[in-house]
Amino acid sequence: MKKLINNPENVVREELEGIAAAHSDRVKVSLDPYYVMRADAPVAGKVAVVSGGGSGHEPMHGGFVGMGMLSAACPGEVFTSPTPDQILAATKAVSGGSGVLHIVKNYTGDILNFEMAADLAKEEGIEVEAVITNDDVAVQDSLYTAGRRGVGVTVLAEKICGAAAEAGRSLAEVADLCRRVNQQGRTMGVALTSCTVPAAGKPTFDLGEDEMEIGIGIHGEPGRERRKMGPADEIVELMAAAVTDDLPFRSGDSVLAFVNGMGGTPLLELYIVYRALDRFLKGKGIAIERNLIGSYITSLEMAGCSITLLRLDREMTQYWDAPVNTPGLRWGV
Amino acid sequence: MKKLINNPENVVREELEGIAAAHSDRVKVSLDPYYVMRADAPVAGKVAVVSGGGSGHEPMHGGFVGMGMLSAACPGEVFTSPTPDQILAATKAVSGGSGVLHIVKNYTGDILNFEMAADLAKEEGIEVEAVITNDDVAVQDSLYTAGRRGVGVTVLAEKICGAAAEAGRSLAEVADLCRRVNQQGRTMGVALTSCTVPAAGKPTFDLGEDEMEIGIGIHGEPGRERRKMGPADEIVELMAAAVTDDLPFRSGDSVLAFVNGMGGTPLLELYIVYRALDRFLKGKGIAIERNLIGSYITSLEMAGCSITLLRLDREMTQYWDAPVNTPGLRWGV
Amino acid sequence: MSVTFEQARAFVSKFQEAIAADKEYLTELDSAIGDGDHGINMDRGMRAVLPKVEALPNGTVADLFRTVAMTLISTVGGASGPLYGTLFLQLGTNLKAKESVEPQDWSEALTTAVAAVMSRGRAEPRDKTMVDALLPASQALASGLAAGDEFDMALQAAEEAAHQGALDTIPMVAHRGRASYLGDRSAGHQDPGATSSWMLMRAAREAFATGSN
Amino acid sequence: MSVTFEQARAFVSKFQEAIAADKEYLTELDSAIGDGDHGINMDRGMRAVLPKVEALPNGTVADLFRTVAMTLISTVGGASGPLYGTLFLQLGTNLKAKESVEPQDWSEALTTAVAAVMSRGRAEPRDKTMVDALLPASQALASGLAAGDEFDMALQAAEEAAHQGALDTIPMVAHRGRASYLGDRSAGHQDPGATSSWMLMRAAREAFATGSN
Ligand SMILES: Nc1ncnc2c1ncn2[C@@H]1O[C@H](COP(=O)(O)OP(=O)(O)O)[C@@H](O)[C@H]1O
Ligand SMILES: Nc1ncnc2c1ncn2[C@@H]1O[C@H](COP(=O)(O)OP(=O)(O)O)[C@@H](O)[C@H]1O
Ligand SMILES: [Mg+2]
Ligand SMILES: [Mg+2]
Ligand SMILES: [Mg+2]
Ligand SMILES: [Mg+2]
Repeated sequence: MKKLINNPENVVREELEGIAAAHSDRVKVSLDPYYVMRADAPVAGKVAVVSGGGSGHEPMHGGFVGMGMLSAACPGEVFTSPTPDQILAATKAVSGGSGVLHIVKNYTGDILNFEMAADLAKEEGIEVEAVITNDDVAVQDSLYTAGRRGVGVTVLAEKICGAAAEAGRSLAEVADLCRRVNQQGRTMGVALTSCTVPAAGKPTFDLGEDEMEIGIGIHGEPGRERRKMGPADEIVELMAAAVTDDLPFRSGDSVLAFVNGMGGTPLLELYIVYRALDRFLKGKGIAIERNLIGSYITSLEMAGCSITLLRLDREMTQYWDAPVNTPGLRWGV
Repeated sequence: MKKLINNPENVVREELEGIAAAHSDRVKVSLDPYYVMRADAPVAGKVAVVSGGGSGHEPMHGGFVGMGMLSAACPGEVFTSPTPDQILAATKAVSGGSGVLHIVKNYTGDILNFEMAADLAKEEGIEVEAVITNDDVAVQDSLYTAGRRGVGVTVLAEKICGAAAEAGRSLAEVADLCRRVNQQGRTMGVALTSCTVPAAGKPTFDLGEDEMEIGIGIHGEPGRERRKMGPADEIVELMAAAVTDDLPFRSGDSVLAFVNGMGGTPLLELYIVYRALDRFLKGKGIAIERNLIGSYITSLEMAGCSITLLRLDREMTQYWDAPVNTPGLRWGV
Repeated sequence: MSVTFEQARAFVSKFQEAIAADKEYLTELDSAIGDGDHGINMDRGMRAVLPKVEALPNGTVADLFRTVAMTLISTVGGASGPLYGTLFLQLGTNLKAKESVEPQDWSEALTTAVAAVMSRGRAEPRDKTMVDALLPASQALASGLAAGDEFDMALQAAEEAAHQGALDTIPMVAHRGRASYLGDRSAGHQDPGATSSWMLMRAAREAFATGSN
Repeated sequence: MSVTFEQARAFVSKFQEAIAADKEYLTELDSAIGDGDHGINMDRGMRAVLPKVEALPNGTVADLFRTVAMTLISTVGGASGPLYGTLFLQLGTNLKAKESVEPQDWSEALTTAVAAVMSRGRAEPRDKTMVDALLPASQALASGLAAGDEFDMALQAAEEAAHQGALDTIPMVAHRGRASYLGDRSAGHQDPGATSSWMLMRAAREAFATGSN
């Protein structure tokens, strides 16, 4: 394992210290317990939006804290959900009296810890709504399983709901919008290499030199199947078809297309992926209205990418375009 | 070699097609010869700023084309400088009648090709000034060698000079500013893993599991020496000391600190690096006035990072803060 | 014959030792069907628990388990943090009114605690989770005591049931937790949480059996 | 005895073949002290050159070399593109006025072309560049002809001088080009550009020597 770290046990703390040193103009960092919050929180009269999850997915979530996006983010250890006390402390710190939305990715750990925190926050008189994202089409959905994982849509939901909260919408409205974003979004990922959790010290899985893992999770969890590597256009077609078939997306739909790098894939390749996706969607009569291309929800140094499509409506587009000022995503200001 | 590409020979063309599909709101892409230009170029009465170099360093340079930064970028094949006809065509396309600044990284290939293009452009009546960036302290400077490589400072020079051009400054002024940025900036890089040039198909160099290359170039060129891996704090101290000793940077200086990922290093680690750099500079009485943290001048999927320090003056700071709207860097708009 | 405060403390520290010793093994199990952190998570939690439990003045077993619970909840994260946290919280709640903790008290507390874990995690038997080790263990303990077995023997039976339960997870297809994302591919691997739960039951046997401590 | 248009065309296509055959070898040399693309660059350029040269109607050697130059300049990039481009451009310029290209014309053209490469690249002998193969080759050609040697023999001497020149770069410390960034670490490796220049001189010998073509 080769990493620019000091001690595997301290990576999250030291990362947070780095964020604090770098972005004190926009965020405040709490080290006990860990969370990152907007420097100007609590914003009175506005809904606060809180998310969190294991570390190792940077810039998600800590990099999305700021005006127009998250009010606070709670980082757990690498790939491990945060604990209830973190989430409770962050929720209390950013609560502006108009309720707090928890955006939670559908992982047992995240759900259980956010649930415990929400119970405690409610006991303290804070109105909390939780919305679960579960957009990963790689996983079969079923009542009898933990269901689908929350992946790329989470980033889009955080942006769109953050803007709605900034615009003064109510907790019920922001939560409804979040559920709609989740319902209208689908994601599929592929890995070319494994990542290495610092504390584990060795790769989470092994892939042959000519293999890829289709349907990879953002923690290096295995996906649908292993396949021989192929040309980018074929891989994209496989991923994009899985995404469009699922909702399904139809001719005439307007979408936000999000091509996301897993951490170790150069931007050069992401544009080659975007090119193939653009062609694929054109062939289906689906119009890309907005796009986002880059490494936004990552798995440490894993090579690979994910494709997220979100069927846009006017409200989503309006909030997507609204100003945002976070270390990881910025426009309009 | 595992990459999300179709054919090693087509990576640059397909990347450009992806950029064209993604960012037609901001840039226009020429495929014959290859260049990316501002959608609104030529901007009459303003200096145009053109850069370029081998591909594989994305988002540099194509991702920095847009309002407030580059007027055009000329991508060569991966790690290979562009050819004079590309540079000439781009120069002519963006020339608004007030002269064109070429920002050229100090590599023999880049220099020779930009020189040939400048000669041809001048023959066609376009005023061209070229400024060479050579900020890499890893390389000993000498009259008897090709001198130092141009690396991280190039990104900062493109931003600052692009803003000065946008503000209507003259070619001589923008070129002077560019030279000043180059003189006041220094960079040092380190690699933990090699990159693989698609057409070569295998890693450019081999590093042992516990080795790093100190002073790596952005094309995988060897640096000062190989060393055993160490903790991030030590690596940063080594790099930062090489940078500060060189100019030298002194107590009381105000700097822009740029922590750059080489492509395969997660943001998590870059913040750990920034934390160490912040502490190191505080210890020397050097104030970080501005910062930039992320993968902006990359070497495909290489793991590692570089540290660039730029001694700021009022004019540089003002142009750094000015609005910029490119796919790779955006604020204020 | 009753479980003393010192035995409860020994139970916790033996569990900590077992986790520390098998941290990499648990992590490896989790790499196969999860995200490769179960050993790391539990080790981080139990290392945080240890000094807190050692610093406790002699008190009630219930207080000790509540301390374990709160520490696990605030240091482990992941799925196992709230689940083991819930287990110890319920053990504490159940034993709260007890002057002394008799074998039957321990057995009843464990049964209720396992039920709490199942309800928090919405897991049923054969979902390939820690429940597949915990539930047979608590049942073996209860039926052993009901049949008049010595506490030692019942503890031994509980440990064996937990061990067997962990092994039984191998062919199962996971329906809960991260492993469920694998669908059929989760079969053929032993569940990490069931494995750490077996270690928990082993630690209980070691700490509570006669002659120990 | 003079160099015909067809021989010039053969020279170019033999150079292309040599580069294609040793593309990986040249790239490997460049990986050691450069950025691992010299073979790729030259191969891309010469593959672009080939159809253009094959499509040329029978014309002057000068035109043919100018076509090679323009194609290399616009397809190779890197350091070698402008440098080999300059070489062929100067060969073309020098042979422009010639009705027929005699050995002496070729030798003089090569000498001027190598000087142009040196001035474009600001390289001196022993800087560990293509100049270290090209310059001895042009000198051997010139002095061979001056001593009255047959063209074949002079071409052979030029090739050998280029080969020796390429080998001589091994112990040198690079002062120009990418390899110079390595400082002393550039010693112990053969320069890729000098190696491709030797192939160029070999192609000239193969194409221009009597009986060939
Ligand atoms: N819903 C659940 N109910 C009971 N146990 C569960 C549940 N989900 C997961 N587990 C247990 O947790 C273990 C994984 O724990 P751990 O790896 O620490 O957490 P995470 O899955 O969040 O990384 C699984 O092996 C399983 O035994
Ligand atoms: N200034 C120079 N003068 C002459 N030859 C040079 C000079 N710089 C580089 N070269 C030659 O170019 C070769 C490298 O070519 P190539 O790898 O294609 O370009 P790049 O270095 O841009 O990747 C070197 O081996 C050397 O022979
Ligand atoms: Mg986990
Ligand atoms: Mg090159
Ligand atoms: Mg796990
Ligand atoms: Mg090269």
